[in-house]
Amino acid sequence: MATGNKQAELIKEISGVNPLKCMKCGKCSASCPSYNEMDIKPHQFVSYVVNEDIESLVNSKSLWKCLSCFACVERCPRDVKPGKLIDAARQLVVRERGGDYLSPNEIPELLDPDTPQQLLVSAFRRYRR
Amino acid sequence: MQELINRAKELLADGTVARVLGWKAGDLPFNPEPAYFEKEEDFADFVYDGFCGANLSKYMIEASKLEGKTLVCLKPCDTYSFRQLMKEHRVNREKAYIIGVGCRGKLDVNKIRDLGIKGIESVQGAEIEGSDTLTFQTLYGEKTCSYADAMLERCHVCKGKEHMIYDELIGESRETKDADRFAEVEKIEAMSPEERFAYFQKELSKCIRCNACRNVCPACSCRKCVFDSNKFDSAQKANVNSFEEKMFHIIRAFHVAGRCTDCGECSRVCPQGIPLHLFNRKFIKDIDELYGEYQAGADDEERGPLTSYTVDDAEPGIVAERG
Amino acid sequence: MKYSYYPGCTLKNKAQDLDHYARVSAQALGFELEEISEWQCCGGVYPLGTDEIATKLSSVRALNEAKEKGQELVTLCSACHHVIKRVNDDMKHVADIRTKANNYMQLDEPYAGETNVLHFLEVLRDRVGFDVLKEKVTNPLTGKKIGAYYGCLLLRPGKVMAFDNPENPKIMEDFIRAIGAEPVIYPYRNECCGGYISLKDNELAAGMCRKIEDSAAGFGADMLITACPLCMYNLNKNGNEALPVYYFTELLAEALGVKGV
Amino acid sequence: MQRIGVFVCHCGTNIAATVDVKKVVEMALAEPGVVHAEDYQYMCSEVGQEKIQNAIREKNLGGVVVCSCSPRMHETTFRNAAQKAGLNPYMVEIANIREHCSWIHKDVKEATEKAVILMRAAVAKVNLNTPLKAGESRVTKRALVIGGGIAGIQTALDIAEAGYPVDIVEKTPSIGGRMSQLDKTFPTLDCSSCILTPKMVDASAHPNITLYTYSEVEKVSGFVGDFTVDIRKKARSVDMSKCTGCGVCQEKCPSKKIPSEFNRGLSNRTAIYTPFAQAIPNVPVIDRENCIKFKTGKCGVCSKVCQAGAIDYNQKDEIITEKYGAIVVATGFDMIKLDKYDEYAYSQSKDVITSLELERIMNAAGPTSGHLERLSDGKAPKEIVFIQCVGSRCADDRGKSYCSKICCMYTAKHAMLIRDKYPDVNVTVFYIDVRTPGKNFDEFYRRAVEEYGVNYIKGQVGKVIPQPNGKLLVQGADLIDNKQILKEADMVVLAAAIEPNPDVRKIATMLTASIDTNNFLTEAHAKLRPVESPTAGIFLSGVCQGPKDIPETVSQAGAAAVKAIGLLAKDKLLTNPCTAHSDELLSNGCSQCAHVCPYGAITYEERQVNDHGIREVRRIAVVNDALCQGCGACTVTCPSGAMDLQGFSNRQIQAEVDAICL
Amino acid sequence: MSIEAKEEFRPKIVAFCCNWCSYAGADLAGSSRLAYPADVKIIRVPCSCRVNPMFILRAFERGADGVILCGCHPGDCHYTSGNYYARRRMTLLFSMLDFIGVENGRTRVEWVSAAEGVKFSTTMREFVDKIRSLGKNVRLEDLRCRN
Repeated sequence: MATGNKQAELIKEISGVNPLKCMKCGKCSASCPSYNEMDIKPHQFVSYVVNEDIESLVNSKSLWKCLSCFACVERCPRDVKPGKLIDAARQLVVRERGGDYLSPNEIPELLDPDTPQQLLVSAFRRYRR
Repeated sequence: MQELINRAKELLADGTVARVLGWKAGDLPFNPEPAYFEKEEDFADFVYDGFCGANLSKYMIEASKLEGKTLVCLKPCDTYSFRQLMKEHRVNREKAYIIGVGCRGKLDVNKIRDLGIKGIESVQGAEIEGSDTLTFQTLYGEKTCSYADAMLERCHVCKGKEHMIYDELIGESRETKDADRFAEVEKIEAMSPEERFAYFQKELSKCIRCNACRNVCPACSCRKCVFDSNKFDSAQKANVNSFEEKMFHIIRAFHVAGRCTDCGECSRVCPQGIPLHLFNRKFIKDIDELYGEYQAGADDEERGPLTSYTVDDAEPGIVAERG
Repeated sequence: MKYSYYPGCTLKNKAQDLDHYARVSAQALGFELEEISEWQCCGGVYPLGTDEIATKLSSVRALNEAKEKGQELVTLCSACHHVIKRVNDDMKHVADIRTKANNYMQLDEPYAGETNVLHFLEVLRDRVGFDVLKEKVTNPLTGKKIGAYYGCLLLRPGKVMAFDNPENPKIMEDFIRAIGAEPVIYPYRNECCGGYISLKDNELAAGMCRKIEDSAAGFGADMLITACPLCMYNLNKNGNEALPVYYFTELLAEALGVKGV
Repeated sequence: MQRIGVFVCHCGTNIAATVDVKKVVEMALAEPGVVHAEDYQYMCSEVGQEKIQNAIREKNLGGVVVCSCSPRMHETTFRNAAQKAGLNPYMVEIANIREHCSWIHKDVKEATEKAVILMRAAVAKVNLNTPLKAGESRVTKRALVIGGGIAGIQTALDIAEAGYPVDIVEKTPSIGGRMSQLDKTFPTLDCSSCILTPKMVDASAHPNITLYTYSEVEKVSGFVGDFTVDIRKKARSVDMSKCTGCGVCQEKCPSKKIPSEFNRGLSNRTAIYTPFAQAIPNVPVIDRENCIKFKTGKCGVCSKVCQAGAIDYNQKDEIITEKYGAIVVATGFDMIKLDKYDEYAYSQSKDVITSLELERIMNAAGPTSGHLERLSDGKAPKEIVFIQCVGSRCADDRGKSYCSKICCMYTAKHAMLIRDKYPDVNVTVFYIDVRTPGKNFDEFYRRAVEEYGVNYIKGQVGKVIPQPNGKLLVQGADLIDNKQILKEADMVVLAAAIEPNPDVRKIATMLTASIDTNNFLTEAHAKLRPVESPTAGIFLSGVCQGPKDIPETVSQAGAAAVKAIGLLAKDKLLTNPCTAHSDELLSNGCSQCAHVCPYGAITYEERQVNDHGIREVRRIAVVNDALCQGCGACTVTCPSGAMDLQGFSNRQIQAEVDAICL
Repeated sequence: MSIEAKEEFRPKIVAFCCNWCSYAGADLAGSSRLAYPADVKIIRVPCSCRVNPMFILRAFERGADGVILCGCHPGDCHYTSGNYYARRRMTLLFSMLDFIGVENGRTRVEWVSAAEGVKFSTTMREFVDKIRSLGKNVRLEDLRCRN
């Protein structure tokens, strides 16, 4: 519990989000293009942070399914910005040793001749320390 | 000068004016003083030269109460004060016949002394149409300096050679501005708070509360100064090293803020040489920066910056933000 | 008129077209793109964490160079634009980031968001003017029905990007009109194509691309334009082949008659 | 020096638990001038007040300090008590040792020290108090109601019934307001015009009511009991005394393509028009901006066809100046603009409409004659989606922070009416919360669900996606099933937030009535004075004060009327004696104070003065006590200190400063 | 060196509050039990525009360590425009005090509405903290007034 609390505080700090502003309207989940791929839904990110269940959050698939498209950020009527929370949780994972979601070894097989540089660069930045 | 005297005599003679307000020679060659001239023979003492720094506009408050018109000689910068006083209904335009006199900068005897010229017996070149060099006969022999080097600080930051109000103009005026008006203020602003405090502590502890600044200031024209009345518990002065002088000078500057034309008379008359104009100029600088440039006495718009506002004025917190 | 120009890594490589057509078009329109001298990759993704500093420095470098030259900074790639614009906003408004970044950078004069960041489309709209552009078009693409694909990065977050109405943008449509073609407005034009996850999650990305392209085609588009190499890649790789995707600069160059230059 | 009595209240344990009241009494007795000090459980009680009165009489007190709760609570109580014992009420000062001391501090020593200082400051002030006498001002027995919607109409009717003349100023050509645009009203489903029209007729027929339609308030001066108001009666271009309301002019008018305000732009009107059939007065106006005659000089059809000769192209705006004792603001509301909510495709699709537009569509007199149809193709919808909270309850800068309060109920009403009339139409409501406090309100909502089968989904909509086939794909969340829903609809109805009429800011400024960040007028006290503005003589009726439904609006309209009547029933009012005063010997006559006076209360006169033997005529500032509200702006502008504020004089405030800094 | 003997610095702080908004906000802070240090003593004035620079300097002269002025938010003045004048006056006065070397944290203006009990309390806590960090006012005090 204590670590949950510490991690929740960390997520709030990194993201700059106050999850208590959420009024649970679900507009984030209504907007999310990756909704169906996610195990924890965007509107739930907020309550996981409030309830300090960061363990589940950092182990969720959703971390890697978020597109960083900011639709939830743009449309949130309460200025909560769930997308920022999930990004902070992702940071929490990749900043820990061994938390990388992408290993350089798997890159070659993911590439094709047209892969733009920015996709690799951003993938490294999103998925690795 | 002769043209001025002739015209004054003429207006006196034909009854247009009942008296003339100008300067008469003092006991030394560099200290003429304001005076009334009512008869032709009075003009023997009339003088108008580089040492006639005194701003005559404030005298017009009392002169406005006298019978008949008063002819007043106003330099370009004095006319700002006159116009400001008009706005405040303190002088009566109808009672004034304004001759806008030419000016090529006024002289500061302290600066001359600082140039090492002491024991002055006579001066050449201070005349209104004089040369660019001043020549002094002193106890220690003849000395010279350039006119510009001997000018009052205020003339180096002159507001311009235009008269803001006049009935007629006599004499040429010259542009003397060669310095930034706010440079001194900026220099102090750049100091650390400790340095600023020490600076003003040193300067203001010299104050003897002689009230010369207050008496000469055309904006300080209250019938009774708040520091002399019982409306506030503020009418005391003790000669100690304390906040007292600062309070007086801050409040004085605050009361004239937005109304002060920056005529510089306060500093000119201070017997202790305190740069009192810095207070006024700091307010002017802030007003210009925060509320738009404003020159008191330059217009007939009735509202000054402290009696108007805009809804999106800066917040007082800006003082701390600017650092 | 001279602008500082930040091409970004992809434009030097897989998206050379995007860059090339922009340069020749700029020349035709009478402005110059002066490449930032030692630009570094922006990272491709804006680091959201409020404590991220190092990842923002390459943007700050580019921004500062433009500031020193007294020029506006122009970008083309949506991702670069997004990252640089947002970092600039941080430098302007977030004191903590500003202080830390400046401490790292050790500049002569601290950078505080002074540079104005413009997307190439904004240059066309706000500096050149679509009216003027229209006059300079020698080869109008009459009859072409073009769907503008904005994607997410140019528009959101609306307050920071200040590019256009994030839910109902029109800058690309106005652009399409200016080059003589007919814009096709379709609702998915500001929805994400899933580009960032296309590396590891083709399926998901493909679903999104199809939604976008079906919607555009449904409303009658016969091609799409984009400003983003990542969208281009993703739509080409994972989308419907029947609907070609072009960089907007390519069509611009074509309309200005400088495509072959 | 005054003979001062200090009275320290325990306020039960509210004060006494944290402040050592005995110590405060003890310290008070040590203050110069204090000849009496005591403490009591509840100073505001009858016994407490008697203690003060007894001490005033027995000790011949010249000043009283009560250490108690906030002066905003009981200053008047104690002043009245002192007055009954023969002391001028303005010789009483309050030291606020509850709200500003005992309630915020825990440590007894600390709180007691502070209470002593606050007591000292009050004693120091009272020492310099002077007896003040409230002046009297007359009350003009006429009321002004700004806004002719249901709120304004009800207020005016109630005031008129009490026997006072009342004027309604309405800026549109007819009274009736928003309610006249509604089709049915919840929770009883009465026809809106059926219940509103009789009231409109009553208002126009009442001998005590004067209607100024197509008119606006232009200028307000004066103060409670004695306002002077300029009303601009805009040129109607139709002579109201001649017009018979036959309507021929509207039939013949060739300029027919002007979006009808009444139908929210869903249908067109002519340039000469009455907004709706039941308009009162039933006299059209010429919309000069769109009239061909006014634009080109040619036409004049209406004039030619008017049998009564009522058309007058040369009519000019008229300014009517009238005096009023009380003013009621009833300026109502509008829906917010939806330009910041393009994700709902309002501007992209004709079939995305607001609830108020739906009201017009459902109304028999509306653009579709009451048939529910899609505005894009006129087809009957089969699937309708309602989206709640569009722009309400927002913490961003797109919408409003408040709940608009009426949407949940009207949406239930719409859903029910549609299901009732068109049983084959499916209705889905996306909601965040369903808020139905009110008599028979929740029952009403439950009926929509249980009897009419309306599908309520908890979750907001993220995007409305127009489809090539003309349908609208609604992408929303179902938070109960934890699903993202894609629903194909024929029509989408947005419950847009309501906001105060934008004109209200201008009116509030004229009235010096305060207004909150959302442009709602502020009430004097949220709980105890909800229909009064903090500015005396200004009352609030309807949504201009906060979101309300019709029953609430009508109740508040009645309440505002009662407050106005209470004022009009008085012959004289006591004025605030804490006004500015100019010392004629110190006044410079420089006009600076007049520049900052918001009430125009300072004028100048040439006056003969005797300044210590100097007799002269001087320009002196003079304060009109009746106009001065006592803000004190002039006192700081005045460099000489000639302007001072009674009750808050320079020396009084300085004495407080000194006592605190001691 | 004793760490015990040093008495905690208790600043003297004068808060001028306008009757309509800020005084009511202070009342609301009280009725909501939102604590702030007892060092703050409130003087009620009808409007922020009633506060004369003389009062502020007077307070400093008499040994106040900080002076704060609270009024209605711009646009919400009970007297419509009083706080706008106060805003200009205080901006200029504070700038002057800063100019003569007084720590600018000793003066502050804050707009507090009648509904902002929380803001009143936080503002006062912040202000007291600031003054505590600045320590005793020695630059403005009139030594004769020291007791």
